[in-house]
Amino acid sequence: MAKIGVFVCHCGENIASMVDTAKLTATIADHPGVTVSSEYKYFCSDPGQETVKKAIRENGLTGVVVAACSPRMHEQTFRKACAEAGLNPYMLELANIREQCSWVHTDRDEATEKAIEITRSLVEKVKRNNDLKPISVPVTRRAMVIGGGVAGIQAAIDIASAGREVVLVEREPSIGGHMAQLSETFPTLDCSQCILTPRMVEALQHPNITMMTYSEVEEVDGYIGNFTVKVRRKARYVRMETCTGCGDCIQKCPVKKIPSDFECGLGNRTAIYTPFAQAVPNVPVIDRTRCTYFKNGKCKICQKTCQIDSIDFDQQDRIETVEVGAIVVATGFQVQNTAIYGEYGYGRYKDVVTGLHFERLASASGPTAGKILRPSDGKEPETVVFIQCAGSRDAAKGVKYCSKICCMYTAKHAMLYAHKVHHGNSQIFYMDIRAAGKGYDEFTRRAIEEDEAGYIRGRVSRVFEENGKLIVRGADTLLGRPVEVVADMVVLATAMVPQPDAKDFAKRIGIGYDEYGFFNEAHLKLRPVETATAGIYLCGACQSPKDIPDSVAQASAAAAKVLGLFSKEQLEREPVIASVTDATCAGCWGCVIACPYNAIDRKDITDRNGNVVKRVASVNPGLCQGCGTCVTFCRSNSIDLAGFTEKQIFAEVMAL
Amino acid sequence: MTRILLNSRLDDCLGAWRSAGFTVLAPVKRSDLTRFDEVQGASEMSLDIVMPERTIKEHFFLQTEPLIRYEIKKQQIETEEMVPPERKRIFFGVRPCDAAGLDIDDPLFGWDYKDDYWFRRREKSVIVTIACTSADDFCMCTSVGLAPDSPKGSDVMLHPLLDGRGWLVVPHTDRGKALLEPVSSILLEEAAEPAPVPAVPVKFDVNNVMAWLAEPANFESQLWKEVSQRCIGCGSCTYLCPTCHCFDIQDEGDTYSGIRRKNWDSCSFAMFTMHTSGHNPRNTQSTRWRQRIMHKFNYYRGKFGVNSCSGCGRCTRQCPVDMGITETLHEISNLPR
Amino acid sequence: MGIQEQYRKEAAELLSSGEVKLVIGYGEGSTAERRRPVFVRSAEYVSRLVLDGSCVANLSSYLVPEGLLSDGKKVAVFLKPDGIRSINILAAESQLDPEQVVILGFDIEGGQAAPLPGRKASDFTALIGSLKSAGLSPELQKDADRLEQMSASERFGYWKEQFSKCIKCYACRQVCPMCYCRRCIVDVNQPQWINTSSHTLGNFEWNIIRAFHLAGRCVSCGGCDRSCPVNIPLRLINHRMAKEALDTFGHYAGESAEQQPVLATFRQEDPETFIL
Amino acid sequence: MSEPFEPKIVAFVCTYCTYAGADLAGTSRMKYASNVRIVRLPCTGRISPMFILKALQKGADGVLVSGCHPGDCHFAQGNYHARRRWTVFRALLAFTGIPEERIKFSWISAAEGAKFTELINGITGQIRTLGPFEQYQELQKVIETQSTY
Repeated sequence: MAKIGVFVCHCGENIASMVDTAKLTATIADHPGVTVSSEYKYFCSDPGQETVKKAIRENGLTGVVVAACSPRMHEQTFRKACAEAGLNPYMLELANIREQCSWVHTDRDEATEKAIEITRSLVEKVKRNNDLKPISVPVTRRAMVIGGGVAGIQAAIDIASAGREVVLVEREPSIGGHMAQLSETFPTLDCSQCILTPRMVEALQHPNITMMTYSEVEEVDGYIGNFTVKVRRKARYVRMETCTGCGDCIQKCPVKKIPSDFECGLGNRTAIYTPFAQAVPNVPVIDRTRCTYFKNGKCKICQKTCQIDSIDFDQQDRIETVEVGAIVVATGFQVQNTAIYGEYGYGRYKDVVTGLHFERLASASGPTAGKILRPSDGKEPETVVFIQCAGSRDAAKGVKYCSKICCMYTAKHAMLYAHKVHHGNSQIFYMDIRAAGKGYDEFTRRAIEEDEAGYIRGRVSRVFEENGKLIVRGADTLLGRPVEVVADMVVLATAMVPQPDAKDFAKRIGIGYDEYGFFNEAHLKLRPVETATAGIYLCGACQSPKDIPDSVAQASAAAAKVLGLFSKEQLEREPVIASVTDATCAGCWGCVIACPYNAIDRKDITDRNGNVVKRVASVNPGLCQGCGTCVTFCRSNSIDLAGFTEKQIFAEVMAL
Repeated sequence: MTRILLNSRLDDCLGAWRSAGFTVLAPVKRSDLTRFDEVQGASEMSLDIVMPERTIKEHFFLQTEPLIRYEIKKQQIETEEMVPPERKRIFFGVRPCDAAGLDIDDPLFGWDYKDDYWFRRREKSVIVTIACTSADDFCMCTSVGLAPDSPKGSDVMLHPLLDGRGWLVVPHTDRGKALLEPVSSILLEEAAEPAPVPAVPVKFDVNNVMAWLAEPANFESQLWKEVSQRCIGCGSCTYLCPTCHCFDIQDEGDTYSGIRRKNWDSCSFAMFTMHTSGHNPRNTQSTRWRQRIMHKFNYYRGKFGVNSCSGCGRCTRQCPVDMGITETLHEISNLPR
Repeated sequence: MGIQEQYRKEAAELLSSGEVKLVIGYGEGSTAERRRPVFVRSAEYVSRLVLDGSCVANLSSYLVPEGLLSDGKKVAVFLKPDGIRSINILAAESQLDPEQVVILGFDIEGGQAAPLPGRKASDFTALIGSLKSAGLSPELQKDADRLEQMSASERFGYWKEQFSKCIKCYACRQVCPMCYCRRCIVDVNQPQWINTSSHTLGNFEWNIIRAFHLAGRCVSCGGCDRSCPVNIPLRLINHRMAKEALDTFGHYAGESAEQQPVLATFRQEDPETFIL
Repeated sequence: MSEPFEPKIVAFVCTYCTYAGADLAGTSRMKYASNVRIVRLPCTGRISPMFILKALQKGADGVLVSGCHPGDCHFAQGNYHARRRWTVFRALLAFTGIPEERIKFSWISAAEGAKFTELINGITGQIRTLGPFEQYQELQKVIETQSTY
């Protein structure tokens, strides 16, 4: 038999001036199942709470309704009071007779009547509340960082330095990501590798970081605190344990003319290779598709060269299973394929290159050892045209968004060019110059004022070759006339776009993505590094285009989130979650499809001999966030949501 | 000499009955459905049909009947019985099978406890049947010992005249005789020849059927599965049956008050025998169909001495999958023995 | 050879070769016009099968009861395009494995049964696609339009009258291939969302919620409408839901076995003109 | 002259946006008609069509269903799912003669106390003009009365 206590708060005059609390208290006292009905000036005060606790103890109350302010205000206060008096804290409801009654109405009789209805409807609800216990989820205090670019490295180091284990997964043979390809970085013109490689080495040597390079995440199972990740360790054909990174094998490899991805095709690599000299780990891999031995069964020169017998042609891909409690996704971006702009001649003219090509040309460790030499004939270009927004902010051909970094790196390119080719002439076609950031606008001004970069506001309509020169034809929209620049080289500031397999990857690990394939944060403003899937976090350009400072800041933020999660061995969660009635579930899986959190799985029901008799939906309490979308979908009414059960809501409505 | 009611005097007759305080119900077609409903005049009636889609049972044993009004108070639950008002009714143009159905159900509603809801209505109602002059492929009264003009359950039976002028009026009960008193001046006294009743072929030997059903071994016969294979488990045959009488008690209301109701229920439904535990003793459609047949032609007879079927054939006529009692009993009665 | 002979022969071959354990088809009914579902388990009985213009029922609902397909064996079933769409939905909703269903497809044209080539539900994808482009039934739309032209209050009156006839025999539910729930929402009594009593309110609730549950799933086979012993025009209300799914979400029930339920999915750009 | 008709309006709202918006109307001391009764749910995704039918059975003359704007759902997608259901259910109700003017849907964020206030006043006024939903309430009255014979 229900014994409900109702506590009507005056909130000073806030409620009592508009609601006849005496009438409310008396009316509710007469409601079936109400054992105590009392009023007081401030129930949230210490003596007020004591009154509630005393009433619970003395009357053995089975439920409490506090008719006062919004539950958003004092639900926690009174839950705590209930718990202290020995009543399950979830046997409490707040009847909001202040924000949604006394404060918004002007007629005392009407407000009183409404307060009575609100309160008794919640008395009926609370009669049907159930004892709930916070869900306790054990947390595996080990994180996985997917992606070994600057964001991933930063996140891994931050987590590891706080004393937690990190598994850093990178699909390339070396960590470093795009930043390792860059020459110097805006706005300080630090050498990119000079600031990155120490971090790469720190990650490699960190006792808490396990590095899995040349590896890819195949599958993520589980939920916050308890993920099981299957990682494909691709065969390197070189023994990581013994290889010293001496590089003899690379020197001797007879297949030398393979265009290097790292060099954007401007340089070559061998079949056994490291992507770049400062690779971490400094252990080569054999490119099976190009290796003579794998193609013809003969060669093995590398094996013969290796003095410590680290070449192993029999290696196979293997799947490693890792248990982690949190995942940071830092899978980065790619440069948009500029072939979509046929009119710019990319791919047709060797001297039309992307910004990333230019980075390699300007890099001291690049194919030209830092000299700006054009790809076609290796001559120093006299005039270079830079075209901004070659893909960004172009709904028709490219992408709608701004890639954010191009204004800055184009200014940097112009400066680097000016520093290296003193008589060089650079012309930049731009739509707007977006240089918001610490020291950024000053940087672009410097390019213009000190390094004499010519900025032409307008679009380029066409690039074509004439007499060995590239003719760039466009419009100067400030002067309102066509312009033509005769150039030796054209650099396209191409858009940053998601990795080619971003959507597949997102589906595989269970996070959302936008129309382009950038991963969705839980809330753009307030939860920018979390995903909708609890326990999976984001940083870097996989979430949206961003530069190094932003990527690193976001990485540290994601690391902080992970460390927050790891601060306790158990994760306590609100028990407002869904559960399935096995007996009536029809197994249509509509709930599985509808759930925004992938929190519903299929479960086998077996007989005593272990034979599967039916399959039903099953809610994973670690993943369920308690929205109730599944409950509403379920045609047979086989799912319910604790705290907002069908019985509770029915009673609440039927008492109105 | 016999008494005759002319078509042309029917409205006068109804008028006289209404002045005597009767409500007249007759088959009418409303919203694409033929059923018994209150009428003011003869023009509203549909008397030229084989039979209405719904039976008169529903006017005695309501599809949903309020029994008790309750109010939940702080200390107790207050209740008030909702007794149906006594209202004098004439059911005009009932088919003999439907009338017989009421007769068949009387002992059921009165054997251990007298169901007031049934008998208050029964006692105040007069059944005026019209003998059939046509039948369709589903009629089977002759198979259950009745006929297109059998008087079972009728207070007055009207026999259509061969010349189509009206009906021969034959009272069968005192209540029937009393009903004719206020209209005696409207009725003619003359000799007349009634139209012949239709030939309704006998579709099964009910004695054979009963004997087979009574044999305990046949309870587990394969036949039950075969004949019920296509049964979808709806309740249309039971709800349209003039003798099916199962019901369920439901409380319906909100937090403060409600009504306890008696609702039709059907042995065809899987839920009918579902236990709280989830166990269901009749967990296949064949066991439910068997129950229906056994109840009608074995158990009911054992208890009340009569089969619970009056041969209207609605179970087959309206079955979504063309099943019904006729086919099953035909199969049974034709089994080799 | 007429279609009936041809399909009897195919049924016989399927049974005698052991490819299927059962053929679900149509047989003679208790009157000349009626056809009834028949179950043939052996080639020697294929003469019971009838196929003509009166074979209108959607037999797919017989595939759903628990146990029939649990042995992994195949069942052949006579299906019109509406029934094939039902198979797709049942497959999409994991109620059966379409590989276990051998379709003896036919359609009714000009009152005659005509064969449809194909054996598996996926063989009929193009056909169903063309049905989708052809749109929903214009006849149903004409009937629905009559209702749409009424005022809300007249329409309420119309349905009140119609639903007042309902006796809650659940023939509509039982005959429907989409109503496979082991426990129907109307049988939930904690809480009793839908009044089980067959008073007009309870009938209103029942019929509305059933139509809602069929939104984007009903293939307009007409089974509920034909089965209703009190002649409630259920086709109209279900047609209205099919129209909503098609017009608003481009969803044509049963297009493929991979189709996702219209009410368990969404698009960010779904229209919302009615939301204040 | 009888008293002017005061409609009964039931609102089903999500706790994160519309309920918070209603709270904001309160803390801002905005004033609105007292006819509305709010049922708080975690998300619009939890709001079942059955709630609306039960509110009507209980004599509601109008129903409001409200939650977070698209893209703002605390549960990421709950309101998108809700929107589809509403679209379909609304069409169904309209087809069965339940006037669209009586069943309202809205997006009200936690910051839109003013919108909440305006909406409640607007709906209340509109339904006051429409009058009681007698047609539906009649169905309930019939249940409560004695059979006539």
